[in-house]
Amino acid sequence: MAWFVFILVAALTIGGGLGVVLSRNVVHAALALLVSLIAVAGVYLVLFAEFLALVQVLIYGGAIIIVLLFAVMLTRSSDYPRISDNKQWPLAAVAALALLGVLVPAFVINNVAGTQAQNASFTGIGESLFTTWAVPFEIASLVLLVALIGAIIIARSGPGEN
Amino acid sequence: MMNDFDQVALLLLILVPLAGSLMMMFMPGDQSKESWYFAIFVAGISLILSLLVFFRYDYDAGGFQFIRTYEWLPGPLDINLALGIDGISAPLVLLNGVVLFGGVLISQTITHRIRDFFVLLLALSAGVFGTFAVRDLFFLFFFYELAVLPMYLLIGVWGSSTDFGTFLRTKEYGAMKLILFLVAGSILVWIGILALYVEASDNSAATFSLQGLAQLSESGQFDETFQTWVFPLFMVGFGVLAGLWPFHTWSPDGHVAAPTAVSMLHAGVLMKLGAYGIIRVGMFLLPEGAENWMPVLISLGTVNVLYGAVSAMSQNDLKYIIGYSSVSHMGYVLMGIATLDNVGVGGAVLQMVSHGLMTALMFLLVGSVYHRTHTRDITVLNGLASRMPVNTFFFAIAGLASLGLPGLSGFIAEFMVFTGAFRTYLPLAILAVIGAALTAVYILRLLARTFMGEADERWADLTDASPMEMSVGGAFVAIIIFIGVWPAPLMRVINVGVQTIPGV
Amino acid sequence: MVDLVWFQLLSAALFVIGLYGVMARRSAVLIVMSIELMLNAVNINLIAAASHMEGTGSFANFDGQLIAIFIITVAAAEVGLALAIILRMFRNRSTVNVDEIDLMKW
Amino acid sequence: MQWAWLIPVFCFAAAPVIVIFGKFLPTKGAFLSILAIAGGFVVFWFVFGSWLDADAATKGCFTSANTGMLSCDYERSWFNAGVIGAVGSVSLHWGILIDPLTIAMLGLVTFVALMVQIYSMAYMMGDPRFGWYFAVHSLFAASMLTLVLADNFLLLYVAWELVGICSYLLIGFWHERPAAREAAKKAFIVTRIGDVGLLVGILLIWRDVGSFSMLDAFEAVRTGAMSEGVATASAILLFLGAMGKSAQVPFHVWLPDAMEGPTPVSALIHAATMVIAGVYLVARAFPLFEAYDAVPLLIVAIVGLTTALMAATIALVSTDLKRILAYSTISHLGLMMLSLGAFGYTAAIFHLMAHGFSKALLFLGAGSVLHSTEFQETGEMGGLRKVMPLTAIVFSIGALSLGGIPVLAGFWSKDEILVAVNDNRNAAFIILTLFTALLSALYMGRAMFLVFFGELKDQNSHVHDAPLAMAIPMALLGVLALGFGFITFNWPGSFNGLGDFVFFGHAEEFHFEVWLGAVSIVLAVAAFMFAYLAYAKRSISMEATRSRFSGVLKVIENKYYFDEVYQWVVDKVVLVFSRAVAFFDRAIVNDIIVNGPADITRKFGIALRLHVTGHVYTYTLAMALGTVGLGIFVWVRSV
Repeated sequence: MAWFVFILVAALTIGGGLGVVLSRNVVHAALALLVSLIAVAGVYLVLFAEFLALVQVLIYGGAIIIVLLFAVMLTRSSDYPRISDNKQWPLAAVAALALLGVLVPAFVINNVAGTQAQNASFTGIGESLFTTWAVPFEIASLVLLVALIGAIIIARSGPGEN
Repeated sequence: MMNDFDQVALLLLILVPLAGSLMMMFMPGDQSKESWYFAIFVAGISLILSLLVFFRYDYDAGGFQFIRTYEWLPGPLDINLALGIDGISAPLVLLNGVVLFGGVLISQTITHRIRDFFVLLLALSAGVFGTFAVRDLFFLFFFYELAVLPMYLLIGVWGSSTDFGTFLRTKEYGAMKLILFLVAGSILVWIGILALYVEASDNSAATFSLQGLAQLSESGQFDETFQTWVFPLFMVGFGVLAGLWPFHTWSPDGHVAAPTAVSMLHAGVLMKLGAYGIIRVGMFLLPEGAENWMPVLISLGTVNVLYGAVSAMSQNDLKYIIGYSSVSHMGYVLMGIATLDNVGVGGAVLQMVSHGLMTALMFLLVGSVYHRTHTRDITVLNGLASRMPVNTFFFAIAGLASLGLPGLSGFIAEFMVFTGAFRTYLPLAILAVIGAALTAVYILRLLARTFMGEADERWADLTDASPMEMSVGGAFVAIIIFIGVWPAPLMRVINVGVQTIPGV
Repeated sequence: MVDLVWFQLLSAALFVIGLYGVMARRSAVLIVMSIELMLNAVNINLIAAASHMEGTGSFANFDGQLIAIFIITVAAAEVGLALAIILRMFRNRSTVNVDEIDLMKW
Repeated sequence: MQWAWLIPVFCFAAAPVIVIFGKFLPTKGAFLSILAIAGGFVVFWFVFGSWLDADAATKGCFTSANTGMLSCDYERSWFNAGVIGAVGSVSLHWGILIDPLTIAMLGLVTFVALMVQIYSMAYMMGDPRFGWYFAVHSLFAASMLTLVLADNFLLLYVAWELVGICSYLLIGFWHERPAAREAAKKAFIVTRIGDVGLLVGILLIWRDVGSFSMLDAFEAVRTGAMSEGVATASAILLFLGAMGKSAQVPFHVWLPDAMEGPTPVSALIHAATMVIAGVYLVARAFPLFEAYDAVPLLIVAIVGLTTALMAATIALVSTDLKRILAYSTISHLGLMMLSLGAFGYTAAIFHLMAHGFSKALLFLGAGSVLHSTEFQETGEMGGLRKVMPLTAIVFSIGALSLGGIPVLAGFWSKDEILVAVNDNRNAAFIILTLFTALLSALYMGRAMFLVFFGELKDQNSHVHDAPLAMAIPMALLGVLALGFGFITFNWPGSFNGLGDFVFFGHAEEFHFEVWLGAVSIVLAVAAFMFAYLAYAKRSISMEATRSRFSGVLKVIENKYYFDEVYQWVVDKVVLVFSRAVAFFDRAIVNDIIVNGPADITRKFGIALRLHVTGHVYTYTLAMALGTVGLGIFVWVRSV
């Protein structure tokens, strides 16, 4: 049963990814991204990381895709019907496949067979989040704050220019 | 009082020009003449110091004197500012004092940015004083660089570009080439120094001090093969500055572009740094290496002599002729060194001093001619004798000294080099004597073409040498004649210095 | 159960697709999307490894998931900033295509 | 005797004083230089006197084993190269050597220099650089005297060069004239080439003997310490130097051009003093030359003979009065070298002095002619004896003496040479020498008759005879040219002939070869008669003789094309070679070896710059490829 779910979710993720990368229309690409991210949440479920699946769906699904769509709207990318790849795409494809060629054997050769995934309780995560990982947590919040202020300043339309 | 002067003499000798140049940086204004007066004051002190140092050098005792060691970096590196002068560096220090004072005096004609000019000039001479007065390999290289680098700015900013029709020699080109050559040379030297240090550190006695390394080389620490591949590094590295044949092209181009005072210091003293380096580092520390490489050096020296003389014959620019003649005369120095013979090396050191004076005098006069006529092309200049009798007389003396007329210093030096060379490499010595005869051709061609003959109207209103130039020129001529007639006081010191070179 | 290696292959595939997207796409927005894909690929790999480790000791497989959380936060911040920059770019050069932005040319 | 070094020092001191304070002294310091040389002349007599009553016992004197003459040597150390006693160190000395040869030379140089300086007081009057002329004159006299007195080769070389420089300055005295400048430069460079031989010879001797002193060198030769190869090689090299200075065949081209200088200069330098330095050197280093089987002497004889013959022929055809005298000097120098080559040591010195006096006399006469008529071409002159009686008489005495007319000095010395050549060289030499004697009588007669006989041209009717200051020296020299010949005989009392005074090996008795003397008298008189008929009387038309030898004549007229050959060599070989080297230096060593690498680095830099395209995606691609590369690298290393 787990196999079946994994295959389904993996297919969805890969499909979504290809959709983002190959589609001619920007909006289709955004939707494909949504599909892929949700599928990734599925993968987390297969790995019994329920909390993460939740977080994934919440943040990526909810927030990031929306911001991306805003960006598409604000930059009027949708006016251009067909967006093609830049002139370097064959080379890019070759480089990507080369990287694949390097990664896959690396994983296959030294794989650690016979291990089982098991779940992790919510309480454990919460507890370690605020004990061992307290400092990074605070820093993460700081990062978010700085990023958002920065984004506002950069994107703010100054006086008299729009 | 006098013996504690000895203690501090050499340190003063280096610090006075250095401090002078630093202080001058804070002097007000660029156009004011104060910086020139201050520079004369500083150069005067360093001249007096170098005179005191030379005449207090006790030539009976010989060896290193005025020894003073200031600890700089103890521990494994063992680098310390070890000062000391021996028979070879004492006359060269005096030469630098004299040429510096002369150069500063006649730099009256520098108009723009006078202050910075003297800052660099004094820094350069501090470097030269340092190189001659130091017994430590690291500091020798340190001052060697200090002496070379200001040349770039001095030529680049205050130089002059000349268009020779078929090719153009801008001052930037001259300065850039000069610096690139010298830095390339010093890289080789640096590699050599490090090789020495590493080789010496086998038995944990690694040091940068010359005497330390000399003792090690005597005790056989540097074996034959090591010496044979390290010596050429020093020979070529220092040889570049001494105008060794294949690496000489920077010198004439540097002269053409340089202002008068810089040319005087460049040919007068800087080229001697290279030859001094070969003796002090090459021959002192690597006697066997020197032994094996000497045939190469002496043949290159002979090529220098003949090549310089022949190519000077067909030059049309005054400074090019003198530039190539310095290449030829440095050839004598290199030959003298290569003879590894008591008289030959003594002749080489004397030639360094006498050639320094001669060329400085010639550049001084060319500078004064250029300042008045704004051209150095001998096809255009003629008949200057009627307008500038004093200049002509001085130029004649300098020219005759350089072609080796007896009674002037050139002859004594060349004669000793020939004597030394005759004992070791006969055929090359005969070639060098022919080279000396060739020198007569281009010197007389120069004298006949530019100074003799009737002056055409363009040079009708030329004024003779200014009192400043006359006094400096007169002093140089007097020294040249004095050395020519009675070289004993100078030779006593040089002999003692040459005596200490192992393998001579 | 599904072995770890499959998850690693999945993340590798996703990562490569994202990389291709970054290199091949002309529009800056799509490049940002592709970067998201790459980040998610890393997350998959991380969590797969974490959850396949035997739960030994206190921090068993919590750390994997926590790091993933931090990656997600950074990704979010990154998207915010990236899009702000893209807006600015669009406003100045009225184009989003990366081909036409080459001020840093030699 | 020890104060002999005072002679040159007087003049050395006079020269700078005149240069510096010349303007303030009366006659611009000329009297000072004359005073100096006169002082030298006086000291010479003291030296001569003290040498006469010195013997082997007096301090510093010894009868030298080589020459057999009593010679005294005093020296002081100059400076030493290398600490004394260290291996290879050399100590150099100043030193003077007094022996009959030196005394003869001292007498000749001081006397002639004195005469010429008095003469030039009048001759150079009004010249803008009057003071400078006398300064260089006394410097020349001083260096010539040092050369004669020197006891070691180094001092000899020093004086040798100084003499060369003074002749350069004096020839180029009127340096406004381009011809004078070129002549001066030519003179210096040609003699300088000879000096190379001299210096190499000296150093060769030093290399073998270990010291520069002549006495040690001769000692080494006599005792056989110096190997034959070194002795002959250094002798030939020394002779090379002598050839440069004494204008022997290949190096003679500079002497005729040196006539550009003022005439008193030619009288002093190019007749009586400088040019004989070469002969003096060969005489002084005679032991070297005649050591082993005297091969160098044979070379000296051959070169001497060819020079004498060739110069005599050219003198016969040249038209410029001073050029005739110049070629006659070269010819007589050749004769002196020939006599030395034929072991005629005393004869050579005797001829040297006789020729010195008469040639100086001839030049001074030519000078007074030139001074009043302002041109040198013999064609312009004629019949001047009517307007310049004293010069005519004096000039003819000189001409007759050199022509070889009996009773006069030239005859005796030439006769001595003939005797020497006859004794030691084969028949060919004798015939050619007699032929040269005939030629010299011929051209001397031609010169004399062309200038002073024949009808007086109107344009030089206003000509006045020489003023007093010029007349006295000429008269004195005339007396000497007349009477000098008689010192060869052995007079009653202590002095028995020049042979007993200056000799090599053993004193030579004067003996007169009757048949040789008769033949030379007949030749001389016949030559003068022919010259009288051809040039004074114009009875023998010269055109006929000219046309018969036209081919030969053309060659001789162009001075055997030496000048053209040298000029071609200088222009084509030397200057082209130096331009080529200069071009090589600029084009190849500079532009290719030096600028080459610079250009390559610059081009390489440009190429590298292209990868910065400005597009984001190229950079990401680069990053991707980098990662792939890294991956492969790690993978390869790990396997």
